Amino acid sequence: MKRYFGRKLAIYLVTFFLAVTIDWIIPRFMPGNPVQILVARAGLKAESAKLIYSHYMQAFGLDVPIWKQYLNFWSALLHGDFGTSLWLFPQPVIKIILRALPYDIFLLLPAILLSWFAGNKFGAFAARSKRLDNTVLPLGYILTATPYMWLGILLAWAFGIVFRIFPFSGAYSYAMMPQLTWAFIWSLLEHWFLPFASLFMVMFGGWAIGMRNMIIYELESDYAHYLEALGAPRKLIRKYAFRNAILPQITGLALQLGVIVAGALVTEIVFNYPGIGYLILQAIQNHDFFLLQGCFLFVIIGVLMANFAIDVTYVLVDPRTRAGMEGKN
Amino acid sequence: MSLRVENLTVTYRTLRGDVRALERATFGVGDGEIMGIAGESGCGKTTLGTSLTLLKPPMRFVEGRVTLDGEELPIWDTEAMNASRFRKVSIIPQYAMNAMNPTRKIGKMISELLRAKKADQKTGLRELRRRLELVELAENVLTMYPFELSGGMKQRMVMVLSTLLNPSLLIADEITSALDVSTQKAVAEMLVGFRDHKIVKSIIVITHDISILYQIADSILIMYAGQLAEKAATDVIIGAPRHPYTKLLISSLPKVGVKYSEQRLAGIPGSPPLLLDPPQGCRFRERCPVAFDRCPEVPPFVEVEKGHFIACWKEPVTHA
Amino acid sequence: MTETKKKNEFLYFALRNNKLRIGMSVVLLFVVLAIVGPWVTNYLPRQFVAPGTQPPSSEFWFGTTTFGEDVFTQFVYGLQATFIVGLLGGGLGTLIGILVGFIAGYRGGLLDEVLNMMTNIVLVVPSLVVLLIIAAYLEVRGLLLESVFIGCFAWPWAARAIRAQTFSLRSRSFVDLARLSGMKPLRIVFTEIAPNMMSYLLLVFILQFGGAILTAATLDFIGLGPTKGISLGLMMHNAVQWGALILGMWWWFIPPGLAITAIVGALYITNVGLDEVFNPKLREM
Amino acid sequence: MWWNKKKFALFTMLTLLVVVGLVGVLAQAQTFARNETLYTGGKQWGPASNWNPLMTGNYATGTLGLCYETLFLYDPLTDQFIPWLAESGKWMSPTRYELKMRPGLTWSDGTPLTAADVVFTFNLGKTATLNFSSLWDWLESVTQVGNYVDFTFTEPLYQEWANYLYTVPILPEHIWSSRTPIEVATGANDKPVGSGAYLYYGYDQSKMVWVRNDNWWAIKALGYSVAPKYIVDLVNTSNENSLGLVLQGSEDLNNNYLPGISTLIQGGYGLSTYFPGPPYHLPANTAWLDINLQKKPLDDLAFRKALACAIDVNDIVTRDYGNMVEVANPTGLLSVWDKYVDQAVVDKLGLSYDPAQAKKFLTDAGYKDIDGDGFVEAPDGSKIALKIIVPNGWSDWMAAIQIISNGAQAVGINLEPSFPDFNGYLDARLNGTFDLAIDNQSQISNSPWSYYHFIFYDKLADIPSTQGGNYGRYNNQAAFDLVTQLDKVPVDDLAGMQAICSKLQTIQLTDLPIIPLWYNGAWAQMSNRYWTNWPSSAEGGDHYFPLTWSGYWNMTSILMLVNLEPAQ
Repeated sequence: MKRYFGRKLAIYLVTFFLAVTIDWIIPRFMPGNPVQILVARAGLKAESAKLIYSHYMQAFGLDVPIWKQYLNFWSALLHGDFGTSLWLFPQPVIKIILRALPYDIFLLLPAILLSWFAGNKFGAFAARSKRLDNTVLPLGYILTATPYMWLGILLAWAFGIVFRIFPFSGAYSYAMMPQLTWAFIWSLLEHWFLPFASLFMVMFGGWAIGMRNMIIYELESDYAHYLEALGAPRKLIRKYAFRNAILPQITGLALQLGVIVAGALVTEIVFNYPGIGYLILQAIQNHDFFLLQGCFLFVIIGVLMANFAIDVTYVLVDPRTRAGMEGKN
Repeated sequence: MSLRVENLTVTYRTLRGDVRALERATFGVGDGEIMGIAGESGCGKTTLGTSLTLLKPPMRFVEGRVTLDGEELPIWDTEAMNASRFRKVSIIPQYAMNAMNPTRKIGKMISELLRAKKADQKTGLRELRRRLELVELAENVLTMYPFELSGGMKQRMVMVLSTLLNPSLLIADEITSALDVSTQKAVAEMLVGFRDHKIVKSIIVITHDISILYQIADSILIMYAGQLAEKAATDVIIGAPRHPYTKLLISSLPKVGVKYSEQRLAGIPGSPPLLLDPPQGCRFRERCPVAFDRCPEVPPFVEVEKGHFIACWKEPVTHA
Repeated sequence: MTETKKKNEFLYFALRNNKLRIGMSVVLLFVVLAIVGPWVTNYLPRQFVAPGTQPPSSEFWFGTTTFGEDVFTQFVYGLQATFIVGLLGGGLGTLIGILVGFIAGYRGGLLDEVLNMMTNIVLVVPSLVVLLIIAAYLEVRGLLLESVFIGCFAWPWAARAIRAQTFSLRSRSFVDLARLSGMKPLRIVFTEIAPNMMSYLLLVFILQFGGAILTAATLDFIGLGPTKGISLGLMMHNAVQWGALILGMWWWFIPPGLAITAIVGALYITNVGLDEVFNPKLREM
Repeated sequence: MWWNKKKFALFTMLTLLVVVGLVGVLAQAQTFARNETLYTGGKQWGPASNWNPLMTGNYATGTLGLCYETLFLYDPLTDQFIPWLAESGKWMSPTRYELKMRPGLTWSDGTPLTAADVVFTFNLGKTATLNFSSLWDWLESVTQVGNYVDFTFTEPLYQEWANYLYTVPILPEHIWSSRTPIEVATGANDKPVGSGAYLYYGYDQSKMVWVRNDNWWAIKALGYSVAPKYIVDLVNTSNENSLGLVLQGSEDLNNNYLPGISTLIQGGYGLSTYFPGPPYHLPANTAWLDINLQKKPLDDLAFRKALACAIDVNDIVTRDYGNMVEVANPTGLLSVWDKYVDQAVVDKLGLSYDPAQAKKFLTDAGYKDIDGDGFVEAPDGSKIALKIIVPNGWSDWMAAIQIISNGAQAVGINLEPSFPDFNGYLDARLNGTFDLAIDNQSQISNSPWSYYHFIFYDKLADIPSTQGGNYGRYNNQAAFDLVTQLDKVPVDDLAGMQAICSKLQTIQLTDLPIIPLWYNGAWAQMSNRYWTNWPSSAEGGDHYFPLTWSGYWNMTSILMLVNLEPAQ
């Protein structure tokens, strides 16, 4: 047990370390100077620009040797300091990200979990009859093959513009400031629905397919045959097959996380949903290296934590891994 | 006669056409009889076993009649058979090693199975404990997962499970092939034990290994290429076989206990016919040393002496 | 069964597998469109050829953009880009996957440990975000570069799967034989193991192909695709950029997305079909 | 059983999340009544992040103009200085400027706004690095004399000074005096205390909200009152979104470049622009072609002339912009500076689209196609392959340079469009590694000096850090001196200015360091659904700039608010 998790943790730590390093390296060794951009946007008089340029250079600690910058970067990180945003100067990156984070949780967790449960249930259901299978299978494949943004665009167009059922931009009405009132909560949900739906649908397809294939394999396995030979009702056999097929689906969830993040990113862009994905786009368009770094780190941390959570769940639900590990220590 | 099989013909559906794996099999198994079925791999013995328990696509039921204890088994109807499976007919499959759901505690699985079969839980589980002793398994295996058991333990566990509802017929398919010699013996004797304790009426033992049958079987049925060749009491088959194939089979055994299927039949030139479209008549005839012009007709499986059946035109009785 | 027999058998089932038939024909349809298209249209993708915002007509089959570019032209050129990325990105991804998988799976030991670690790391990192960051700092981005980057981050799962396969094949008798006959490990891998995994590798490649297309589309949509030329993702990007939804210019954003969905979906279905062909257990009788 | 546990966990999770989501954004309750709220958009490309009027171009919409104010307003359309916080100001001697403050001014916290605050503000430029710090190179002292402020100069730069009069925000001493120079220069200054017509209300990711200041000094002093109770400035998320908001009338004033607006104005969306027809918008700045004079063959005048004649700006205006912009005068001076254009010079030296002429320039200078690839080679036989760059994604400009390179290729110049990322574009320009680039960095102002100061920026070495302009590295001391001279001409000496401008134009048109192309518009789409009486070119209409961009409130946009009326 210990060994297993120790191993996993090691991997995650190394990953984190590398990620942070990459994250730090890229902006510094790529062309273009953030401060130039900041000054460029300020539209200053030439005479003053020169002074302000050097002022910013040290304000962002870009005037010290590279290796020192790297160390500073780490020590700052460990103090929860992600630097200052260029795009939203002079706000601290961490503040901007924390403001966006709730929206991501609010959007992603339900989308991921619900699609996972629903998809698995549905896939198992589909595996029952040939007819169902033939209708569901193509549908599922089409859904998984749909680019997140395209589905988003279609939904926004259909329900936001053509039928005008749902708003398709922002997290709540422009006419409101955040507040604990039913009107506001309703507005939140209204704006939440379309992005949620497009994420949900694409993922749903994937899980349904996955489960369907898994079940088919399971129903072909020996224990299934044996139960049949003992005249066990299909219900029981399916139950077992489903339980066993779920396990790989849990690992699948871990493997999918990266893709899901990407999906969330573009979905937020399509719907101007103020999560981290949307921040990333803004950071890119406004060349806010520091914000971009911050977002990337948050995504990494999120993904790593999710992975670890999944590892734990897996161990909890699959007796084999558990026993295997007890054997180890 | 507890089991009666008449003209049972079963084929395998493939895109290339039907494989005639079992041809008009007719035989019986008496109360308390342990009958072995032997033959080269692909001779149809497993097909016979499965068609008696779980006959489903790609297997196809062509014709025939199976009665057990006087009443007919609807083996052609996968659903209707469910009632009889486990209760009347049960099987210990070849793959006993991984016949149990890997992610379920064994005890839990069994009770779930019993509940699903609407069998009485209490007595069922009490019986289960008793039988575990019988096969020398500690009771705590019920709280274990299959992968925590050794091969032999799994094997025995499956034996207990398959016979839990006292089926009148038990089919044991290659149960020993996966085990080492010492356990083989033990497992084989347990089979006999089942019979002696009246847990099961009669047993069909399908195997490669005639030596096992020599130990436990009352009678042996020899099959070749989907057809029945010869059936007789064990000592007769070993001592005085009459069907040319049986003769070659037995003689080609250097000594009892060798699984002949591993070596090509030294004495017999050629190899078994493909069953996609088998030759007319006796399927052994190309390889048969004594084949003659009558052989292209299918020889009937007739009783030449009490309890001794043979399908061969060389037998005087068949001429009559 | 002998090799040739097997091959015939695969062909035999392949021709009778509906999933395979449908999938392949859809993909081929678009391939043909991508090849023929540029000859059919007499404009360039970024050329201003007409008054803007024209709905589909006999002259402009897919209408025109706000700036009066011909959508059909962009579409067919975009298809080309899509297939190129799929081929290069997917190919590279598969290649790396194969190398890592084979080496890790065959050599085992420390090398395996290291490669495994590597795989897990790249697996965990949300590749798209890394791609974004890299792309964000490149002044000029080309199709080739994009494909390479995509390939460099797509391989891990392939490597994992192939490693597992190699592992199981390694212990097979014919491999032992080769080893005993003193064959060099690399040769064993490529003469003994690889051929026995061809079908599997093909499946991997197809999935990588589809994956690369989706990733590229995402990058392009965010506006970090090639700074030159056109692609389906970029078309959607522009459509959204310039208010195609509000202005109801459906002809601008429907075709590109539809094409991607169709191609990738078809690839997946082809994949299932092939799986059934190679894997008798799944064949329908 | 983990199954059901998980299900349960999921739902508790969800409920929990809703709460978290709310707590994460918790604040006071309120919705804005539509009929008393003005929705604007187009300046802010991200949530408001600072309210420091000294951080030019970076502060939240209206920080300077709605909240903080300047001494004067400047009206480019009439070239008038409108007294604002100052009641009047005049040059008492060539080196002494006297300012008379308006009586009865107050800050939004009630403290009176006096000459002392003005003195304090200008002195800040000494201690902190601010946009007007360089003022102190030639300003000697600022002193308060009762209600007056005295500025004494070592060497007055009249043009620049006039510019400061309407660009320097006056800050409350009692709040800012306690701040460190760094804070002053780069502090966020949230909850700003100003003197203007609006007060800080709040902001979130999608908007900045100002609420009317009912004790605004101008109500009594000038009888002005601003109609909208709230001004909600929406963050630009995408053109898609802006366009949607404008067409649905949920955004009243939008200052984005929205392609195809010309068709939408007739589209019955109740939209209007400053001009009812082309060019629809007032000009805000000039887009010209930067030419890197350090590179061959661009250093050759003849080649540049050929280039100038090869560009069909009309085509860009009509096809790319749908007539939303106008062709620039060869001098590049905005129409508000017409009086400084020496037409004689322009007629004599000005070049316009003329492919034949372009070819002639080339052949005369010895450029001809040797290898028959359709493109000319340099006289020394070397191949010519040039790139023209604009930032990737700036679609209107991308379209423009395509048209430009088509034109160039038509006369045999091998010119390819290229769309580097904004970084690359900026970098290439600052470090002079580009061939050709579009540039429009010099905004409208009170004096053509600012324009010439930009295109003839003289500190070539400092360009990368100062971004002062002249990215083509044009080096001509004569021109530089003229610009400095121009700066020293008193604002009221029109003749003097014209004389120098004419010289500068002669140099510019003979040397062609840049090629002016078109005037970028002061993009403004106005919806009449909830608010009317927008600025317009109509007789008797308000001739103001309808812009929320930084630096325009104090160029009459604030007056637009004064005259706005709610629609019935």
